[in-house]
Amino acid sequence: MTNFLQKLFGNTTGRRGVSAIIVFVIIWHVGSQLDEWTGYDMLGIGLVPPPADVFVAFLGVVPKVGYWMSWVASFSRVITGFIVAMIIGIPFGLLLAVNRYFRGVFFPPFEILRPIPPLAWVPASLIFWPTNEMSIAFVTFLGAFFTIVINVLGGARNIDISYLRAAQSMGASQFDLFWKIVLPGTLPSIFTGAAVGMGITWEVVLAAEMISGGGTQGGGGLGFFIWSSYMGGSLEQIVVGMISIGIAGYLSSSAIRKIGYHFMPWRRLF
Amino acid sequence: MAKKTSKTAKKGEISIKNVTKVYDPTGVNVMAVDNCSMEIAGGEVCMIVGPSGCGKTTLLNSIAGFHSITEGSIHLDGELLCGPGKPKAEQSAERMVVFQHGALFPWKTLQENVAYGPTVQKAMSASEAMDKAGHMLADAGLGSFITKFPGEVSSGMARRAEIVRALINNPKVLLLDEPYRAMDALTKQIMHESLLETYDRTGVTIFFITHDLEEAIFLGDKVHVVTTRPCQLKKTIEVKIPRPRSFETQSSEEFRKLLVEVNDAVHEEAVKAFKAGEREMA
Amino acid sequence: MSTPKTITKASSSAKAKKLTSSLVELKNVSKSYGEEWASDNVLKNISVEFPAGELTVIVGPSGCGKSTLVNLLAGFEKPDEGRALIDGKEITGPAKDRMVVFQETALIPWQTTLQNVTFGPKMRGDKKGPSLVREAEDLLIKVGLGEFMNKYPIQLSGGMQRRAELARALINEPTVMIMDEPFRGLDAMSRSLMQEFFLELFDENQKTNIFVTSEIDEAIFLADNLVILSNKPTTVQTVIKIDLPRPRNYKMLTTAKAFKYRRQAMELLHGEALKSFAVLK
Amino acid sequence: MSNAANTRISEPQGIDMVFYRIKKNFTSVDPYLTVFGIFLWLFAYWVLCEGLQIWRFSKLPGPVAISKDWFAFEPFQGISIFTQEYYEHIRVSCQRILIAFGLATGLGVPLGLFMGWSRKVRDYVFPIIETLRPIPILAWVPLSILLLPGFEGPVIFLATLASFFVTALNAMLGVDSIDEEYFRAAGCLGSSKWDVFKNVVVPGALPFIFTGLQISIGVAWFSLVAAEMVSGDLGLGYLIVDAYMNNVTVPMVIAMITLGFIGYFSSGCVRALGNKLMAWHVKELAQQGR
Repeated sequence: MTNFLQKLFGNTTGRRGVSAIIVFVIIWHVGSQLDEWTGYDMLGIGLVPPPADVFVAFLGVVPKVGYWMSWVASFSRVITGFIVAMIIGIPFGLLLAVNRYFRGVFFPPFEILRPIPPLAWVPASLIFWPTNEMSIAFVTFLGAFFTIVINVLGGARNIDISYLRAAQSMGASQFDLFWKIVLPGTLPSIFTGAAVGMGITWEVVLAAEMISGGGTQGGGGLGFFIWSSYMGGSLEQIVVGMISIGIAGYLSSSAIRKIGYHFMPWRRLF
Repeated sequence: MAKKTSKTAKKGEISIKNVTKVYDPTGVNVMAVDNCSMEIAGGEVCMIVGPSGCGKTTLLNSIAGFHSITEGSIHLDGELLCGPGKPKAEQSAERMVVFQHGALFPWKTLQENVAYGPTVQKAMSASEAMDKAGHMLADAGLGSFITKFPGEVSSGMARRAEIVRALINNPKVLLLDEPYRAMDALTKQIMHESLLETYDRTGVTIFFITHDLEEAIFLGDKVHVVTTRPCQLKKTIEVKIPRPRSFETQSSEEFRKLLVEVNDAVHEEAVKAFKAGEREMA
Repeated sequence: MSTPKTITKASSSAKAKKLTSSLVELKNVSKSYGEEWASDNVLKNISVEFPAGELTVIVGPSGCGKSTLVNLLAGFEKPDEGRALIDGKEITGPAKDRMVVFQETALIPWQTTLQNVTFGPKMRGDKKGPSLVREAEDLLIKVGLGEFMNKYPIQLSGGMQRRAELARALINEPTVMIMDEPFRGLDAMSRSLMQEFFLELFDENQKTNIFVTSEIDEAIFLADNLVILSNKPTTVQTVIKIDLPRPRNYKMLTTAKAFKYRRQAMELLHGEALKSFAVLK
Repeated sequence: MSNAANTRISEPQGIDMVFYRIKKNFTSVDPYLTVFGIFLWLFAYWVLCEGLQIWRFSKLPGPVAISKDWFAFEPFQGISIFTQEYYEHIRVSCQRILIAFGLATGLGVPLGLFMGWSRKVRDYVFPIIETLRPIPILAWVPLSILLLPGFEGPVIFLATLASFFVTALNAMLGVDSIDEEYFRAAGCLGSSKWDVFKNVVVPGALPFIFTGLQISIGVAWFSLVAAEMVSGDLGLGYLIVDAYMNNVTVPMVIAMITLGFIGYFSSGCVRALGNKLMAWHVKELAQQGR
């Protein structure tokens, strides 16, 4: 702990960062109260609840089971979609990279579908899939899928040819080339893709929860938490929801970093 | 002493006195330069030879004004660059650096690159500077490449253009930091001949860092061999081969004898540095 | 054509297991690459012989197609015309009898030094288990990397990476070693130390060595035979027999005899280099 | 055996070069594979949705139904290339993107450049950005609806916010990526601070800035569609939801495809602009054979 504090305050960067955030909170507070104090609204943020109220609201929801259930619901959606996208996306991307004919046939349709924003698929998937839950999972999957495939493909095609040649002249078979060279060589891009894909997944889950009204069958989720706070007119809870999602997103991307760190020992050394 | 052109009387005399530089990047003091002194006469080609990572570049950086020095002083033509009470020299166009990896701005054409200095110094108008740059590049044999970007020409051409960019400012001193390191021997040979030709024309003082011994002898008036870290002067060897020099010079008996002399001095340091390097990695 | 010679040189190393080396030949080889009109990029009618157990250095100006030559010898590419032969048999593809040490280091970054060295035998399955590991460790100690076996390539200095790569090649017991400017990018001093180290290894193993470089000094220091290429199109200009005694050390480069070779090579190559730069003046 | 090594072919010029490239392209198998791939995909789509109508695919409009409506003078389900409404939606979405992307670029690029250039600016601003960035853009939806007036405000705000973060961070990374030696060289040549900013910082960061802008325009479309779907009165995102609410599926798919096209086109525009501004970068890459 002392170590952490020292890191934070021991140098100029840390001190400046902390003071910047303090100033930010003060401006937030002043901005939200300005209307009350002077009668002038500051750039429309007069409606934002002051930080103290948000904190109180936060304390209010923390003991509630429903709040934590929304965490569980959102997380399980994100993870389902994300994992399915990894399971399908990585082999698909690798196949695109190693086989010219496969790439020739499947890459163009993939490129045609890729620019369509994932959320545009929401209504179509609501129509297609029998349950709400399945359609949310499908759109989540799409969000991560395109990013992961593109990264895997790029990573695998950028592997230095001299590694392949070296392995070949030492007598490695096609099978070995794939497992010992292509796959580990692609790992860094797989993790980059996963990190970006994770961000998109959160966006998509939120939107899907808001649009489909989540609560009917699926049991809320953080997106629905925000949406219902909005419907109920509780501004403090909206901000609480935003912060919660921020934390959730941060947790999941650091989890990916941790896993990447574990799987790629040679990358730690930079 | 080598033949000098007359217009360079007392210009670019550098005197380095008892310079010491201590780095403190991670709380552990690292001594890069230890009490190093040398005198460089105006219009001299001074070659600094030593193992890599020994602190030669630190010396160059403190002359150029990129780094501060811890102790000692550096004077240029009697004027204090840095010393007691003034740890860091200011950067100025009188001391031009040619960098190891090349620092032509990749987003400007060769001509724009060369014209950049006089333009920002407001020494010339933009169009004058472009004109002059065009002429100087043509003189250096780059006439048909002036509208190319550095990324489009070979590394040899880029390096020539970089020297032209330095010279257009009429610097007192040219500081070269292993500029030909990444080139193969044959390209290097051509580059050396071109640099010598430039030197014979301008007589500018040259401070040249290298660890290529033949390069050092072929180009230099004096070869300063420095020790592995911390950098100290180990031996100074005068090269009395007359100028202009040509590539045949390099297979002369005189050249060979000098090479033996420098080689002996350096090889010992190289082995030391190599072992120290291995120890550091472990 | 000459038959593969038996090794007549005094082999100082009694402990070398079996001295196997092969004769490699290129017969009237031509090869072009790139767009059809860029006909500078060709090897034209190259015939050269790399005698068994000797160190042959190929030297030429940069961009003259030396790397293509390496690719042909290694079997990564096939000649358009002519034949590339090893011990009289056609080279059909990469194989473990010809190991290549690359210009840019090709140590696999996600394997430790030891894993890199054991990679080849493991893939082929011809050596296994503890005996393989012991052999690899011995080799690494020999190249001075005893303390670095469990480090990743990125943790090694340039010189160490090259030595690790040498060890990785040697464990496959090739009969031919092909070195494609292996010391390029090292600074002049580490380079001269690596050259001496490399010669020690060579004196011990006596494999057929094909060494490509663009440094004349390096070439003369190492070579038994010096093959000088000329540029545009690439052909063999001269082959010089370098008759300096072995074992060699750095002082030998400054002897009068070495200087004579140097002058000879330089005169030939300077012309070639100017030809590459002809565009300038 | 070919005789390529001995024959000299002169480099084709102008139009001949174009023909040469085309000929070369069609002698390879790739274009045929592409056509085959697209055809295969369309065919599978048709079989599933219209041919066999298996499972729930029957609920989705197939390629025949879509193209029939899309190119009809009097579309069955309301939207076609001949209806005014279709273009109105496109216009509104594009206009919003232009404003949002312009705002984000105008604010993000300078801020990013200053963050990269000045230690002080970075120390103060970067922590705030990093604190706000993990919050997904869509979590801002309710707040922005409440705080900003009208339909336009929230929609544009969300798209701007999304692309602002990407743009600013990439501009900052761009400055980080500039080699220290360029700053030193500029210093040696006698540049003032402003000269350095103009001649080193801005051009040096351009490649990263444009990588950022490419991502940023994608992100802007992404958030715009989301925002239009949640709150909006017009625009392609709204069209999708509106069609869904009214149980017409064809306009929904038409809007999706249109979004794909426009999205692709807009990132193509950004790329083209980048290549135009960074001729040096393009040529450098070409020289390295990439």
